[in-house]
Amino acid sequence: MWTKVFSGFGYWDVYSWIIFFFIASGLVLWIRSMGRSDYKKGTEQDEIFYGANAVPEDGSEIQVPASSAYWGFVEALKGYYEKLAEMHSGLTNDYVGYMVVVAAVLVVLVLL
Amino acid sequence: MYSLSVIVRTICDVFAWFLAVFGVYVIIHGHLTPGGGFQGGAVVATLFAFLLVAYGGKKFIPFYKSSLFSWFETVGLLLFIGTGLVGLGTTFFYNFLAGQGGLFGSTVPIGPNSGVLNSSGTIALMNMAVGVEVIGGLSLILYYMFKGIRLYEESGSEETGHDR
Amino acid sequence: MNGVFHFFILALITVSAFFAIWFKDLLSSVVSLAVFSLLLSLEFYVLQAPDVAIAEAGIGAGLTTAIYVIALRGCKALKKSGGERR
Amino acid sequence: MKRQVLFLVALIIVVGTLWGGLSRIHQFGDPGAAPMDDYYLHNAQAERSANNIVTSIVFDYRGFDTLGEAAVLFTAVCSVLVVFRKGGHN
Amino acid sequence: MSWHVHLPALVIAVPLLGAFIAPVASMLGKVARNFWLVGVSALTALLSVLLWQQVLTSGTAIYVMGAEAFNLSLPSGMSLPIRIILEVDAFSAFMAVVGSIAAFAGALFSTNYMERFSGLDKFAALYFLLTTGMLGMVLTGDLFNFFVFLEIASVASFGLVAFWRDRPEAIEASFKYMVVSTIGAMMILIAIAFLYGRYNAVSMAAVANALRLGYAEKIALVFLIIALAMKCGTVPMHMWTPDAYTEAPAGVTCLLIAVSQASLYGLFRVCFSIYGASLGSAVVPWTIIILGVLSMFIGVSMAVVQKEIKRLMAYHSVSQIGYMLLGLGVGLLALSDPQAMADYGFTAMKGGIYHLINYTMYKGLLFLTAGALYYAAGSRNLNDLGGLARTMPYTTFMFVIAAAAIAGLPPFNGFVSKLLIYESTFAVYPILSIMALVTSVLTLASFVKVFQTAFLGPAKAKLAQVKEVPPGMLLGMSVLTIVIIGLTLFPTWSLSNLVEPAAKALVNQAGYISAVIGGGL
Amino acid sequence: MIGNLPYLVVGIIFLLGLYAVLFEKNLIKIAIGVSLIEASANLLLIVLGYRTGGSIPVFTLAGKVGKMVLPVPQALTLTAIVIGLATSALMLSLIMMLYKHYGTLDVREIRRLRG
Repeated sequence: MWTKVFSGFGYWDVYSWIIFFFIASGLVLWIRSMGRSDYKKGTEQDEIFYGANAVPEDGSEIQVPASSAYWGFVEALKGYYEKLAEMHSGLTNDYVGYMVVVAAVLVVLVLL
Repeated sequence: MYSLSVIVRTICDVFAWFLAVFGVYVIIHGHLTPGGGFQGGAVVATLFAFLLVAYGGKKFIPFYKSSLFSWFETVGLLLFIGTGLVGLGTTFFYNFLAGQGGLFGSTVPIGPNSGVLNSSGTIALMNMAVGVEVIGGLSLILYYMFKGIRLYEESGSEETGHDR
Repeated sequence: MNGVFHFFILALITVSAFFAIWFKDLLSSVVSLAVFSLLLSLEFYVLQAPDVAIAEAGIGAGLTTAIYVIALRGCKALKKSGGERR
Repeated sequence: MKRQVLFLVALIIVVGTLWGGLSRIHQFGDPGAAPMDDYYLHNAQAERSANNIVTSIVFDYRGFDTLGEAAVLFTAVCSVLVVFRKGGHN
Repeated sequence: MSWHVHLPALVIAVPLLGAFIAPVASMLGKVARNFWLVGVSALTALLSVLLWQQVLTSGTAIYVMGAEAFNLSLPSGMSLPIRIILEVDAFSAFMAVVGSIAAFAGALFSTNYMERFSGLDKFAALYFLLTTGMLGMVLTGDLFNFFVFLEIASVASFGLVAFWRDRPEAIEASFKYMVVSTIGAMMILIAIAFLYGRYNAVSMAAVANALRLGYAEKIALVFLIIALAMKCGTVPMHMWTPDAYTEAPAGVTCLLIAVSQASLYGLFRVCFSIYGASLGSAVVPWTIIILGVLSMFIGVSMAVVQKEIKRLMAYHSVSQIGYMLLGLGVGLLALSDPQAMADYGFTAMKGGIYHLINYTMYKGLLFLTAGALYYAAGSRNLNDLGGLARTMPYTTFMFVIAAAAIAGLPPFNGFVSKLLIYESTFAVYPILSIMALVTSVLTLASFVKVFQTAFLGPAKAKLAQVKEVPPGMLLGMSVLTIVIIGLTLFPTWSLSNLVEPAAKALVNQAGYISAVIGGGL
Repeated sequence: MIGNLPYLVVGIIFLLGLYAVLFEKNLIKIAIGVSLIEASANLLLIVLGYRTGGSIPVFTLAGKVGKMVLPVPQALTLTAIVIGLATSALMLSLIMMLYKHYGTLDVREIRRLRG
């Protein structure tokens, strides 16, 4: 009983989740074991297929760099990110200034 | 900074002693007259600033023993917190000496009076501890900031840390 | 009499604080700040706080000024006007 | 440039309301009833036998603050030493 | 009188003494210094756990500095305390436990991590001072003492952020943090002066007892909220956070997280215990909620596009602060309404406080793993990393656990606290809950990016020589991993023993006041 | 005669200090602004503790017991002054190091960390 968390709307139980997880992973392993068994290590079967070209030695030549990840996401929200980049200007004056602006807004709101 | 003229240096020599004596006076009489460990320590540290200005860095830096003053700092702090910890028999920072006779244990008459030097218990002790600490700390700040000016000329002391 | 003196000190404090910001020459600013600290310690004395007055005179006017001058010396800007890029 | 104007307006609002609050704390020179301070003024000399009440507050009644203050000074010394330390690898 | 009554003072005094002795201990050599660093941190953690246990069994602990008896707070005929009081209720003790565990893990990690630097005696002293400042902030019951400890923590963190002083960025980050933080501290001092001038008291309980909301009190409230919200890094005052967290050494960043939590503690102590029911209008709770939502969203959207690993994580910590502000802000909104409090407010507060401990643990662990990567691979840029899972299996394992916890994947502890926050805020305004969910998804997305680029993929030729990090660093990381797994496996235990007493203590303003003012001495 | 003038002076010094931090582009000027803000907080504490006609709270220098200024703000200010010195010293050290690394005191050129 002491594994359940009641949130007032429902509950969460770690152990039933973990049991469910093991059952599911058992199923997955079972399905996997039904695959082909004529795979052999060390033959050409486990070589990387690289569009019929020679596979590059250094990994950095075939990896997508981190700065390209989520390129579409950033491109779609370009206006938003430009605003954010402008806000993070790196000026010490601005860092203090935003604090003063928030203080001014809050002072006006609280005093009203 | 270059050293100033011989007149300034002579005047500084004389005034240095007055400043030192005044600082120590302020520290020791902290519980009787305005002042105390911080103020007295600051006055003595101002003396070092004077010496630095009058004699210039070339003469001041060899004269100043930085290890001695970092010991001053550590000893002052340990004496301070130690005095607090000794009171732990009752509570942390308990004034276990006041009014008990003996060291700093005299009582003073109530109301305006000229004061008794041997009174106030741990207050006087802590005043001295803090005074020693402040002398050490502030003069170390001055010394290291002054030496920091020369950091431009020195090279080969860069640390690359984790960057390859 | 005391009131006039007090008023005078307060006015001088404001003026010296203003000049500490206004001067373009950094050394003048720092000296103005030292004057400001000294006047502030006088004000503390007028307000019957000699303990704080001694501390402010020793720390604010003495040591802080020394540290500022050392920093200016360290930045090799002691004689140069630092505020021309305002 | 727009940002500067915004900051200036905010600065004026903050300092204006600050000044309004300052003048509403109490009249200058008239703190009214001050139970904590009067306790010190009346009893500190008898309890701790120090003539300077400020010192007896600094080192006894609020001695823990002073320990913190000494620690701040120690911290500043350490930090300055760290910034200007002699470099080189161990 | 057993020594247990001295625990609140000892928790602060032990690391402070450790700091004062650290330069002396360092003279004895490297082993002595490391032993001192780890030993004193472990002792502090042990003492704070003992303190927490004592508070749970025997109620709020009061410790009066320098009085004849530890609990003699009021001299005869006085209605307010005249000495500095340490007032440790369940929330403070909880914070002390969280912070000191993070400090212990960071100290273990730093023994190996820092060995490429000089000046380590000062490092040990500053590390202890930062710990002291954090513990003092959460344990004290005196406003001015809070300010002093805040300054100790701030000045120590300036020194530690600038520790690698040959890196221009480190000095720059430290300077920016310093300017912003010092002005915040001065705002706190001015607010304390306001409260002192009105009520002639600096003790939190005495001020709370006398407080009637007027013009001056409102100004003081605004100043306190702004300064403390800045110190814990909420948007739009968060600009110093990525700089400082990135440039500090990794072990220190783990502790800086705990320090920002101490500022959050101060914010909620001010809102709940000092102002409390007299807060009146809903402006302040809504301000906190809006700041929280802004922090969540802007923090995470900045994090998605970062390519430096520690900076990415620092933006995540901005976004995670938002969850706590949201949870506790909803609790503050429901404070004056018992029905709403029972319906959703208390659950939200439980979620916020549970998220606080979870956040400190997994964010500390994430920064430690980032430090381990930096130590081993010599770069923080994600573009330069790749394929490290083969050479650093333990680090990878711990990173995966921490990343899953921060993204709120079940069954990890982050999921439980986020669940509590979602469900309770959904009852107030569904839009808040939706924003929190979106934030969670984006968090997962950005950590998938980190995991994919740094750990998976083919190994790079440059990184062929990379080895697993030394055992001290692994130990430091595994401390936090064990805590995370413990919190994951026993959520009910931690909720009912750690979180609920803390939430109850935070709501109970009358109890906080009467522990000092009313009832028995 | 004086009225609430000291409060006004506190406000003005705070304004000047914050103005310097917000709009000055020189690092030393920013440090001066921070010092001014610290001074305004100290002055506020002392002003709050003043009692008209009160004497120094030190018995050695005479004075009547009932007519003394409040001692607590003085103790708090003493602490705040030393903290102010500590922060100024550290801030100026950082400025010196910044000048060493960047070769300028202009805050607009010290922004390698952004975005």
